[in-house]
Amino acid sequence: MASATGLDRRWIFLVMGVLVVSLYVLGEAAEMPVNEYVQSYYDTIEALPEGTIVMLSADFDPASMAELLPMYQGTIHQLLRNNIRVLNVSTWPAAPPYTRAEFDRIAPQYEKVYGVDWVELGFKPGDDVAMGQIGQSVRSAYAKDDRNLKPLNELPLLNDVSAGFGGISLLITMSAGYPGILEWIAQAGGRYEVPILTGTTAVQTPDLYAYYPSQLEGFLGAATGATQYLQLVGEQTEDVHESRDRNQARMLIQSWVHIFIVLLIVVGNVLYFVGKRSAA
Amino acid sequence: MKREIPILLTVLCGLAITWAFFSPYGPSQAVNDELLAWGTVLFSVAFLLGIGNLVRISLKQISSGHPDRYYKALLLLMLFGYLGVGISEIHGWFGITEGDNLRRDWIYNRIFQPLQATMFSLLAFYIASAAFRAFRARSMEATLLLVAGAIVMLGQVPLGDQITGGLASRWLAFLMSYINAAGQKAIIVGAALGTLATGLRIVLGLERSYLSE
Amino acid sequence: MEAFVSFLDSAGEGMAPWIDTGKFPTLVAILAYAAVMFVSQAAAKRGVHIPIRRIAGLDALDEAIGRSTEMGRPVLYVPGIDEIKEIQTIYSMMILRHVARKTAEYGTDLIVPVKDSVVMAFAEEAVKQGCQDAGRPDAFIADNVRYLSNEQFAFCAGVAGIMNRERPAANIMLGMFFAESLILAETGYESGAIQVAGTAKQHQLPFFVAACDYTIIGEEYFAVTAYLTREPGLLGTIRAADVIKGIAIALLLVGVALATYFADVEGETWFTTFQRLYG
Amino acid sequence: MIALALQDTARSFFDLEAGSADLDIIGGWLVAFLTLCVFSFLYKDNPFYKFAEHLFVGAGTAFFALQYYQEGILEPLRDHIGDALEHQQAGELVQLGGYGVDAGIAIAARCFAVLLSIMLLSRLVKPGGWAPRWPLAIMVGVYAAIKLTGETQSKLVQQFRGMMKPLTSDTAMAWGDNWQNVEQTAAFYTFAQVVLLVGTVCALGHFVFTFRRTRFLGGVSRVGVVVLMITFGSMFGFTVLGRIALLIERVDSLGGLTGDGYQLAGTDGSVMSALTSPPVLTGTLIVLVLLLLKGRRGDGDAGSGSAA
Repeated sequence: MASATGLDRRWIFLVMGVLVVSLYVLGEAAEMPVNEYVQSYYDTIEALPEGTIVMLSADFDPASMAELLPMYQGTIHQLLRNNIRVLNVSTWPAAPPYTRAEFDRIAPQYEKVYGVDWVELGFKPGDDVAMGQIGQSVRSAYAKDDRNLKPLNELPLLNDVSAGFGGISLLITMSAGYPGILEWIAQAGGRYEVPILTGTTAVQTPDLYAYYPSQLEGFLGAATGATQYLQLVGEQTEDVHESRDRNQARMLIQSWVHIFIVLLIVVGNVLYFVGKRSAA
Repeated sequence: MKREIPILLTVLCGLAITWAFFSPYGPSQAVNDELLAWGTVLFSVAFLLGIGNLVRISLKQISSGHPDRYYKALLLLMLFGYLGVGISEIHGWFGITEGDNLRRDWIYNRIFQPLQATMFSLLAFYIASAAFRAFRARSMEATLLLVAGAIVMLGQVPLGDQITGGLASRWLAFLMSYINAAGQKAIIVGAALGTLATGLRIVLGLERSYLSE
Repeated sequence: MEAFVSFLDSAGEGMAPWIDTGKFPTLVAILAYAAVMFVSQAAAKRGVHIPIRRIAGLDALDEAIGRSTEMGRPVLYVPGIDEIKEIQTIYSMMILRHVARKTAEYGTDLIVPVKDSVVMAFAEEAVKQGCQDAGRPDAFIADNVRYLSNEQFAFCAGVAGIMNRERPAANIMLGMFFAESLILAETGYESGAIQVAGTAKQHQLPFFVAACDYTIIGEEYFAVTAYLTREPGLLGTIRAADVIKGIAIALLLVGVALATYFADVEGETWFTTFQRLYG
Repeated sequence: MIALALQDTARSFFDLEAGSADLDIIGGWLVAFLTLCVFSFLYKDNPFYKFAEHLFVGAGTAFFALQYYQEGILEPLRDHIGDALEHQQAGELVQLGGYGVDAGIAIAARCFAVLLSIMLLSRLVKPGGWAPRWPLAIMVGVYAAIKLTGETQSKLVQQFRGMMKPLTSDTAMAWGDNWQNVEQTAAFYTFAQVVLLVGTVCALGHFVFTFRRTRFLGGVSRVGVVVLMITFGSMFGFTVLGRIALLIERVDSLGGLTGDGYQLAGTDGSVMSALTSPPVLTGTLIVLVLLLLKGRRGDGDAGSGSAA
C-alpha cells in the first residue's frame, strides 16, 4: 500500500491552473444537444397558460452561482416572456440579492410591473419548516415583501394566492443542497402534490433521476443542463445569447479538463500497477 | 418536572403537526401554521445564539494571545461593522434608510460573494491531484466506480463524447437513467426509513437525548 | 365503510374534511413501521437474539489496528466533522470506544483529532471507557484526543499535518464528512496508511471508495454500530427497516406485475399487447 | 460573469448603488484581490489566505444574521402582531393557514412565541438552566414531525407508487441523456425497465442486515453492490463536473474585470490586465516553479500537507 507517488500535489495544481487559464483565453464555443430532462423542463413552462402564477424558489448562494445563476436567468426570461406571474421566495439567506438584481435587469425588458407581474418575498428561515409554512400559507409565512417592505395585501398578485399552494400551478426551485429540491419534494410535492421543476448543482443531479418523471416534471442538471437550457431559451429570447455563448465556451474548457482528469486517473493507475508488479 | 414538561411539549407539537398532515380540517391547519411559525422564529433565535458563541471564542483567543489573534480581531471588526450598517438600515437609524439598493448589498457583492465562490472552486484542484495520486482501481468496487465516473465525465461534455465516437453519451444515458436511478432509489428508501425511525421516537417522546445538553 | 368515509369527508358546513383519504397509504406506512419497530425493540430488550450480518469493513477495522501494532505506529481515528447532535457522530463515538479497547489491548497509540469542542469531551470519554473495557485504564493519553480547529479547512490541514508528521499506519474515518473527505483520503493514501472509511453521507462515498482500502457505505454504517454495541434501540430500528423493505419489495413486485398485466387500454390482455409489440 | 457584458462602459470609482453586475472600480479591485488571496492557499496556508478567510467568516455571519433578524424575528413577531392588532380593531378574523382565527387568540399565540424566544436567549445568561429546554423541545418536535410525514409520503409512498408502472410500452420513446437521441425500441424499453426494477430490488437487498444470509440473499447483495458502485461512480463524475464549473466561473469572472472600465485613476491598466499582464504572469509562474523545486529538496509533501 505504501506506493505513494511522491509527487508534490502542487505540481498538479499548477498544471491545472495553467490549463484552465490558457483555455479560457482561447475561448471557443461548442453547441450541445439537449437531453430529455431539460427539454421536459422547457416544455413544462411553455405549456403554462398566460397569467398563471409560478412559485420560484432561489435556494442557493454564491458558492453555486456558477452552475445555478445561468439557469435562474434563463428561467426568469422564459417565465416573463410567456406572461407568467412569478412569486419569488428563498430558503437560503444569501439568495435574495440575486433575485433582486436579476429582476431589476430582466423585468423592464418585458415591461413588467412589480406587485402585479412579480413579487419578491425574500428569505424565510427554518429549512424544512420554512417550506412547510410557505406551503401552508404564504400570507402567514411572510408579513412584508422583500423589495419595498410593503404589507402583502397591497400587492395584487397575492390576492390570487391562497393557503395550501392554492393558485400556484408550478413550483420551480434552483437548488444547491440542503434545504433544496429534496425537501421541496417532501413538503410541496408530497404534501400538496404540486408539480415541481428544478435546476440543481452537479452534486445533486444524480439524486434526481430517482424522482423523474413521477415526482419531478423535469430538471436542469449542472452546468451542462444550464447550457442546453439556454440554447432552448435563446431560440426566442435574444437577451440570453450572451449568456448562452459564454456557457457554451465554458463547456469546451470543461471538456478538456475532464479529459485531463480521466488521463490523470489512467496514468496514476498504470504507475500504481507497474510499481506493484516491480515490487512483487 | 424538568424533563417531563419539555417532553410533553415535544409530543404535543409533534402530534399536532402529524395530525394536520392527514387532516385538512380548518382548526388543525391553523394550529399547524402557528406551530410552524414558532419553529421558524426559534430557528432564527438559535442562529443568533450561535453568533454569541463565535464572538465568545474569538474574544477568548484574542485575550489569550493566540497566534491568530489579529485575524480574529479583523473578523469581529467585519462582523460588527457590517451588523451596524445593516441594523441601521433596517431600523432607519442615523438617517440610513432601506431603499431599492441596499448598502449591505455593496459589501455582499464585493466581499462575501467572491470569497465564497472562490473557496469552493479550490476543490477543483484537489480533485485533479487526488485523481492522479489516490484514486486506485484496487478492487472490483473501486474499478467499477472509476469506470462509471470516467464514462460520466466524458459523456457529459462535447469533446469527451467525440473522442469516444459518441459511445460515452449513450452509455451515460443508460447508466444515469436506469442503474444510477436504481441505486438512488435504494439510498432514498433507506434514508427515509431512518428519518421515519428517528421521527417516530421523537414524536412519541421516546428519544430524549436532545434534552441532555 | 362508505358511511364512514362520508363522515370523514364532512366535518361541517363549508369546512374541509376531517381526514384526507388520499393520505391513507402514508398513515398505514407510518403505523406499520411503528408497530414493527416497537415489537423488535421490545424483543431485543428482552434479550431475543437478532442476528446482524458481519460487514467486511468491520474485519478491516481489526486488521488495520493489527497492522499498526506490527509496525509500531499509531492509529488515527477521525470521527467526522459534525457536531454531537448529528446521529452519525454519536454512533462514531460508540465505535471509537470499541477501537480504543482494541488499541489498548494491543498497546498501540490512538490519535483522535476533533473539530468541535463538545465532541472532544465525548471522544475523551469514549477512549477512556474503551481503555477501561480492555482493563488498561493507564493506556488513556489525554493529549491524543486533540481539538484542532473549528474551521473546516483548517481542521483538514491539521489532520493532514498529523498524517504527514506522525505517520499513523492506519487511518479510520467514521462519521459525517463534507468536502474535506477528498483531501483527507488523498493525504492518507499518500502517507501509505491502510484506510478504513465509513459514512452515511452519500455524496462523500465516491471519494472514500476510490481512495480507501475498505469503505462502509450508507446504512452499513448503522449496522456496524449495532453489531459492535448490540444496542437494543438501534437493533430494533434496523430490524424494522429490513421488514418494511421486504414488504415494500413484495408490494412493488406485485404492483409492477399488475400494472403490466393491465397496461392495455383498449380491451387487450397483457398477452395480446406483448404479441403485438414483440411478435 | 455578467460583468463582461458591460465591460466597456465607463465606471465610477465608488458607487454604492452598483450591483454585482456592474461593479465600481474599488469593487472590481477588491473582488480581484480577494479571489487571488483565496487561490494563494493552493501553494500554502499564508497570511493572505487567513486574512480573506476571516473577512469571509465575519462578513458571512453578519449578512446571515441580518437576514435571520429581519425575516425570522422582525417579520413574524413585530409585523405579524402589529397586523393582528389592526385586524382586532377592525373586528376581523386573522387568517392562519387558510382558516380564520379570532385576532385575540392569534396575538396571544404569537406572544407565547416571544416568550419562548426569550427563554431560548436565557442560555446566554445561564447556560445549564431549564428555560431553554422548552423552546428546544418545541423546535425538535416541530422538525421531527414535519420531516416524518413529508418524507414518508414522498420518499416511501410516492416513490414506490411511481415505480409501479408497466414493464411494456407501446410507444417507442427516445432515450439519451445528451445528444444521441437514439430511437428506443419496445424491447429495449422493457429491458431497461427490468434493469431498473431488478437494480432497485438488489440495491435494497444489499442493505438488509438482520436476516440470515442465504446464497440467494448473498447473490442479491453482490448485484446490489455493482449497482451501488455504478451509482457512486456517476456521483463521482458529476461532482468533478460541478467543481470544475466553479473554477471556470472564477476564471471567467476575473476575466470580466479586464475591461477598460476598471482602470484605476492615473493608471491605464484595468484590474485584471494589470494582474495578468504577460510579465506579471510569467514572473509569478517562474517564482512558483522555483518555490516548488525548492520544496522538493526539503521535506517533500509536508509543505503541502500543512497547506491542505
